[in-house]
Amino acid sequence: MKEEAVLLEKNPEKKVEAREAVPCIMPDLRVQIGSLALRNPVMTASGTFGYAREFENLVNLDRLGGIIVKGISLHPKPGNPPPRIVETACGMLNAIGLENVGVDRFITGKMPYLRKLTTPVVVNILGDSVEEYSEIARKLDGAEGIAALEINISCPNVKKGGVAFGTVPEMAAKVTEAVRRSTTLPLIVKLSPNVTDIVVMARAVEDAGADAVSLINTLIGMSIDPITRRPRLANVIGGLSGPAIKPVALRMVWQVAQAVSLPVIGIGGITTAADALEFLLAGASAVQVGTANFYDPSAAESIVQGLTSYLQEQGEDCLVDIIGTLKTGTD
Amino acid sequence: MKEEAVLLEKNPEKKVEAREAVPCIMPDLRVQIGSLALRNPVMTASGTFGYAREFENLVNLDRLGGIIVKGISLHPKPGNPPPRIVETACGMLNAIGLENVGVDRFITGKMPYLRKLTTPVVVNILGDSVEEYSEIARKLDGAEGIAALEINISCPNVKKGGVAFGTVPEMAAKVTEAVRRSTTLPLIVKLSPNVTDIVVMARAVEDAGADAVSLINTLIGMSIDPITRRPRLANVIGGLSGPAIKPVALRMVWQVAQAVSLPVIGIGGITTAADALEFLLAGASAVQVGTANFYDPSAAESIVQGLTSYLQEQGEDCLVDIIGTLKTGTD
Amino acid sequence: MSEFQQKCSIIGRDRLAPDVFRLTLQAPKIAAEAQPGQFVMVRVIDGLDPLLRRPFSIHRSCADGSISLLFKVLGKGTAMLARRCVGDELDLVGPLGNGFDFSDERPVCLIGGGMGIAPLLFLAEQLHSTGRATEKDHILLGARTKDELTPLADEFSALGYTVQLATDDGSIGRKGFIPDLLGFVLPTVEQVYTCGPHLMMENVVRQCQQAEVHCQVSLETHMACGIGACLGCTVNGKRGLVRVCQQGPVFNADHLEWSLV
Amino acid sequence: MSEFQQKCSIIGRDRLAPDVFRLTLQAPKIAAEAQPGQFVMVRVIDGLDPLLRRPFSIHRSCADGSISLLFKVLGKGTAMLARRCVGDELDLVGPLGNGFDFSDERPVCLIGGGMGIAPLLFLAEQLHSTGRATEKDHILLGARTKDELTPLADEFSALGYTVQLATDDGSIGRKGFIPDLLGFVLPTVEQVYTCGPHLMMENVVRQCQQAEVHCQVSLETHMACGIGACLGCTVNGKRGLVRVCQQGPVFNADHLEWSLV
Ligand SMILES: Cc1cc2nc3c(=O)[nH]c(=O)nc-3n(C[C@H](O)[C@H](O)[C@H](O)COP(=O)(O)OP(=O)(O)OC[C@H]3O[C@@H](n4cnc5c(N)ncnc54)[C@H](O)[C@@H]3O)c2cc1C
Ligand SMILES: Cc1cc2nc3c(=O)[nH]c(=O)nc-3n(C[C@H](O)[C@H](O)[C@H](O)COP(=O)(O)OP(=O)(O)OC[C@H]3O[C@@H](n4cnc5c(N)ncnc54)[C@H](O)[C@@H]3O)c2cc1C
Ligand SMILES: Cc1cc2nc3c(=O)[nH]c(=O)nc-3n(C[C@H](O)[C@H](O)[C@H](O)COP(=O)(O)O)c2cc1C
Ligand SMILES: Cc1cc2nc3c(=O)[nH]c(=O)nc-3n(C[C@H](O)[C@H](O)[C@H](O)COP(=O)(O)O)c2cc1C
Ligand code: FES
Ligand code: FES
Repeated sequence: MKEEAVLLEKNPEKKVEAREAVPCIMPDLRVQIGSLALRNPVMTASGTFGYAREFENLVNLDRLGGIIVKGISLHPKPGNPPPRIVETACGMLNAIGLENVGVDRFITGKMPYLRKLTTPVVVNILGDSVEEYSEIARKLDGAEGIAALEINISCPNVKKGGVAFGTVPEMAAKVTEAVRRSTTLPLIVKLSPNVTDIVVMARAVEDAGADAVSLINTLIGMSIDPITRRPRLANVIGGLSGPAIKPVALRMVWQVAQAVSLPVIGIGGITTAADALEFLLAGASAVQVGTANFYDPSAAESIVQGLTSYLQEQGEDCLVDIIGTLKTGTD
Repeated sequence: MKEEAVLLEKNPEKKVEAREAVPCIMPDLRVQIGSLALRNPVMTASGTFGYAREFENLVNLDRLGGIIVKGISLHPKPGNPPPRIVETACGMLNAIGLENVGVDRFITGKMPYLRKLTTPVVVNILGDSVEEYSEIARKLDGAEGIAALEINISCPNVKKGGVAFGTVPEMAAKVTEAVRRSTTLPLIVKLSPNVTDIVVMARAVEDAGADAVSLINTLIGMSIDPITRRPRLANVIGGLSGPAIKPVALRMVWQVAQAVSLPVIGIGGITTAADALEFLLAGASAVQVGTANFYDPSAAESIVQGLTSYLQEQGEDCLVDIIGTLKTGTD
Repeated sequence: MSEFQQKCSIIGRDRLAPDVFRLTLQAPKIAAEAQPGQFVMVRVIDGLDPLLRRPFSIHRSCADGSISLLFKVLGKGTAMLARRCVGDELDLVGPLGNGFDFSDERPVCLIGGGMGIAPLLFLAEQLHSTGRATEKDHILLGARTKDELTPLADEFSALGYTVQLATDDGSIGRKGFIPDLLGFVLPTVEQVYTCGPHLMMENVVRQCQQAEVHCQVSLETHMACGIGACLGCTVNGKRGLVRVCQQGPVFNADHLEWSLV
Repeated sequence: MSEFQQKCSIIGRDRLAPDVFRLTLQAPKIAAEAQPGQFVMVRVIDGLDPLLRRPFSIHRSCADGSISLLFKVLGKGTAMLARRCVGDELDLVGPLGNGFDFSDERPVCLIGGGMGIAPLLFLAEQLHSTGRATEKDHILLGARTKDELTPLADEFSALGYTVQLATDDGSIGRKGFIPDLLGFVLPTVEQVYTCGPHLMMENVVRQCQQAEVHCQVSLETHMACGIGACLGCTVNGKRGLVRVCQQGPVFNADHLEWSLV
């Protein structure tokens, strides 16, 4: 990406220095999310990458760090009526309403393709009740080729369940515990940003047995057409994503990374390697690319490339060495 | 603004129809915020319009609906060290740290100029304690030429006070009550969006005696420079404002307008008349233009003009008639 | 079929009407695969506002590796696109969608309104070049005024088609609504292809269904990804929601729940 | 002094080096008021990304109502500005800031590094045209390479000034750091004006303070409003924070807490 090139050129002296100091080895991008090993920290976010196959002609799927598929529920869901998306300033609102094929058809219809990839596949799950979450987890536990589960407790679009799980620490803990008991797969809990204190939520799911937290899901937003005097989404409200929300996401990731000992996965508006680096420096062990997949299908791959260049220019051999190295003091 | 023109052109048939039906009268833009009467609903937001004089060569100050001056504290405040601002995607972060001249110098130094304007002047106040809020309010109650007070309980930049007042309903209520007892001026309480449930906050200050609520203040965000590995703001975190936050602001205004019977003032990313209309249709009785004053000093005046055109095109005589007329049903 | 993300140089730019532009782009990979009815997703600017790509029908695809887009300035994306110059590069993803099915059933009638004409020229050219065009084919085109219509109408005529026109202001062809012309034509054709404003297509579909003539419609909805991943572009089909970008944009009219589209 | 918001047509565009551009704009109101050392805030694009205006020194102001800006492409704002063409309109606010005080104290030395040269040409022209220039005035200019420097150096020379150059790569003038040339010059001048990279200005200020020569520096900070309203552009002055956009950008070097600027 253009912006990236610019960023790395900003300090030309430094660049040259680093270039001279470093032998031309390929930096090691591997990261670890609990027991889940990734070849690089760049994953694709749930709901923005379909079931991966949609991107097969545009992205080398085997170069990604991980793929998180569209949220799966126990039964197929039709989702919300259209219109479901609207563009906003540097962002978009969506009210897809968690349309998905359901866990059974996911396993029979989508997993065979996904299994052939060398990239770890994480399944994002959602339910209307604690029991539903457990049941999906049990079904996926038995399925071959799944690297981890990501529990979506934060989707703002479904009236029943969704919001409460993600905003009440006790509820979040309950879901996490229940899913924990239903599977041996690594468990990532995905947090909602629509809370007063994200750290409280992160601690609650940490205590309840999560192996990692990912954040943020979308902020709740709205858009109105003044001519028709109607909401632009049939669902009235929707989830805001894209570069617009990056500053909020980064702040929350930084707060959570300082407060919990779990690995943190950063999500929100990531488009370039520079964006990804902000999250890694703030303490994220990996990142997810979401909305950017829509406007720049090459974003995730470019970020992997950009991280490599950055490490070379900064004279770092291993990506893990830069995680959480943000300097906030006056040193 | 360009975008505005485009918006109004989108439905050319409708436009022509309306034009033919409506005699060429000037629509009435007046709105009422409790006992505060405004000639139009377009105010300028605190901290983004200085003490108004900064804009005197660029804006016809007497065409605005209201002017809200930079937040005033009991004693002068130096604010945070630089850097204090950073641009983000369709937004900006600020960590000014509430630099201001203090209430006494405000009254002696800034009010004489402001008093000469025909536009109502609202003073935004902030304190580190309930007592401080009361004391500022008392001092301003005595000063001539102040139309209303806006209580800033939501600024995220000051460690002491700021955050807690704005996120805990009981604290917000306490401040509101205390200020209520210290002045007879109309009281607007400005809400923070960094909460799980904005409606609870609005109800708390309504019950405590507020005459209106304004929202939103900035979302807490952060930005990092990957080359230096430092936060881009000396204060590390700052407040996110601008078009990026508009969808969140609009959603909260809509939720609050449905829940309270107080007048609501909409703030967040408003740049064009179309933006202002979204808030008015969602139930705001007035709006505040913030960050847009920086990138387009003519924004507030253009919005007044754009509202007039919209009402003419829609065949409406009075702006108050469109407030809260959002259609969310399937009618 | 396969799609590509490609930076494409603008090699031609024409202004057909005050707010109607035609861009020609060097897009060899996309041109080689493109079928009539398919579209591309265009990033109109390097910055992040507007954020999303804009969908445009492939208006023409040439053997020299170029494709053309025909568009009207409606909002900020199209306004920015209109300001791009020859020599600029645009980032395109395409070709996307299913395209028209034109394997059999002749004679045909192509009905385009406004920018809905865009994909129909490609279709007409393809019918012509693959020897599927017949003398009994009809082309019905409608627009607001003459200047939006004339250069396009001439291009259809040059291929040998009978072209009938309608404009809102009567500045060329019949004054009025393009589907009004359909009554005379329908009994003579086997297949209708239509793209244009919703009201127009609705009317065309109704007439076709009454006359029991097959009708393919090309739909427009708001799209974020264009490749079936975001689920943002769905409309109501007879058997549940369908994704316009992937299962369309061309649909057999009978398969849509037309009242809810 | 008064400032204006004005849409200004680009009437000239030169590329002085691969990444250095000079734009000339028809800006009659701004040109009529402009003083050397003042700046304008430029909206580089109609969209909302980048959101904020970009500050640029007034590089030249002509009696025909035009002003010039000299800029280097550094980030996305300047990249977009570099792509604007003759005939395009830019939205400007200006003239802003205090400008240089050049009422007395001669001979003077102007020291510019990189794009810091921009306001100094306007100052040199003004000194010249108001009869304040002397034969003992000095101009010291530094940049990375020759191509960034030559056209500008010639323009100063054409006014009759003695110009000394330094480049990082030695491709013209002395190889090295521009303040290294100052030692010889300082004893002969009464007033130094400087604008350029922080390190350079810091060095110049130190030398001036030691030699007890007055020094005016023009600072750069990030700005949101440019008119004193946002309080975003403050730096540490000897007596507390100062706003660069309004109390500056030109400061008496002695009034700044230099270590904290
Ligand atoms: C498959 C397909 C093919 C198309 N082919 C053409 C074509 O050949 N020529 C042409 O002029 N137009 C075509 N359109 C419509 C074109 O995409 C819109 O006019 C354009 O996106 C408007 O963008 P804007 O930024 O100017 O408008 P804005 O109103 O500012 O756009 C705001 C948002 O709404 C979306 N949007 C607005 N209008 C439409 C619309 N009618 N359809 C879909 N999305 C819309 C935009 O993509 C964007 O996300 C096609 C649309 C689709 C779905
Ligand atoms: C009073 C003043 C006069 C200036 N005069 C000139 C001039 O004549 N010629 C010239 O080339 N440059 C000048 N600059 C610097 C110029 O404003 C920046 O190079 C430009 O804003 C960079 O924008 P960008 O989008 O390309 O960079 P980005 O790095 O993408 O910008 C990101 C943000 O940082 C700000 N920024 C980045 N670098 C600077 C900087 N050095 N100073 C202030 N803000 C910065 C931008 O305004 C923006 O808000 C001046 C700055 C100031 C304050
Ligand atoms: C169209 C769309 C659909 C989404 N669906 C899901 C989902 O099914 N489950 C989930 O946990 N998050 C979902 N998300 C949220 C994203 O995974 C991500 O958390 C969010 O968009 C913020 O990241 P971004 O700004 O990079 O897009 C969806 C987002 C979008 C835009
Ligand atoms: C530089 C800056 C300073 C601000 N200072 C104050 C302040 O002193 N008091 C206050 O209540 N809000 C302050 N705000 C918040 C704005 O008034 C407004 O609520 C917020 O910016 C959202 O509106 P916008 O998106 O239109 O800018 C400030 C905002 C900015 C950008
Ligand atoms: S546009 Fe994304 S699924 Fe169709
Ligand atoms: S830039 Fe806003 S006060 Fe200086």
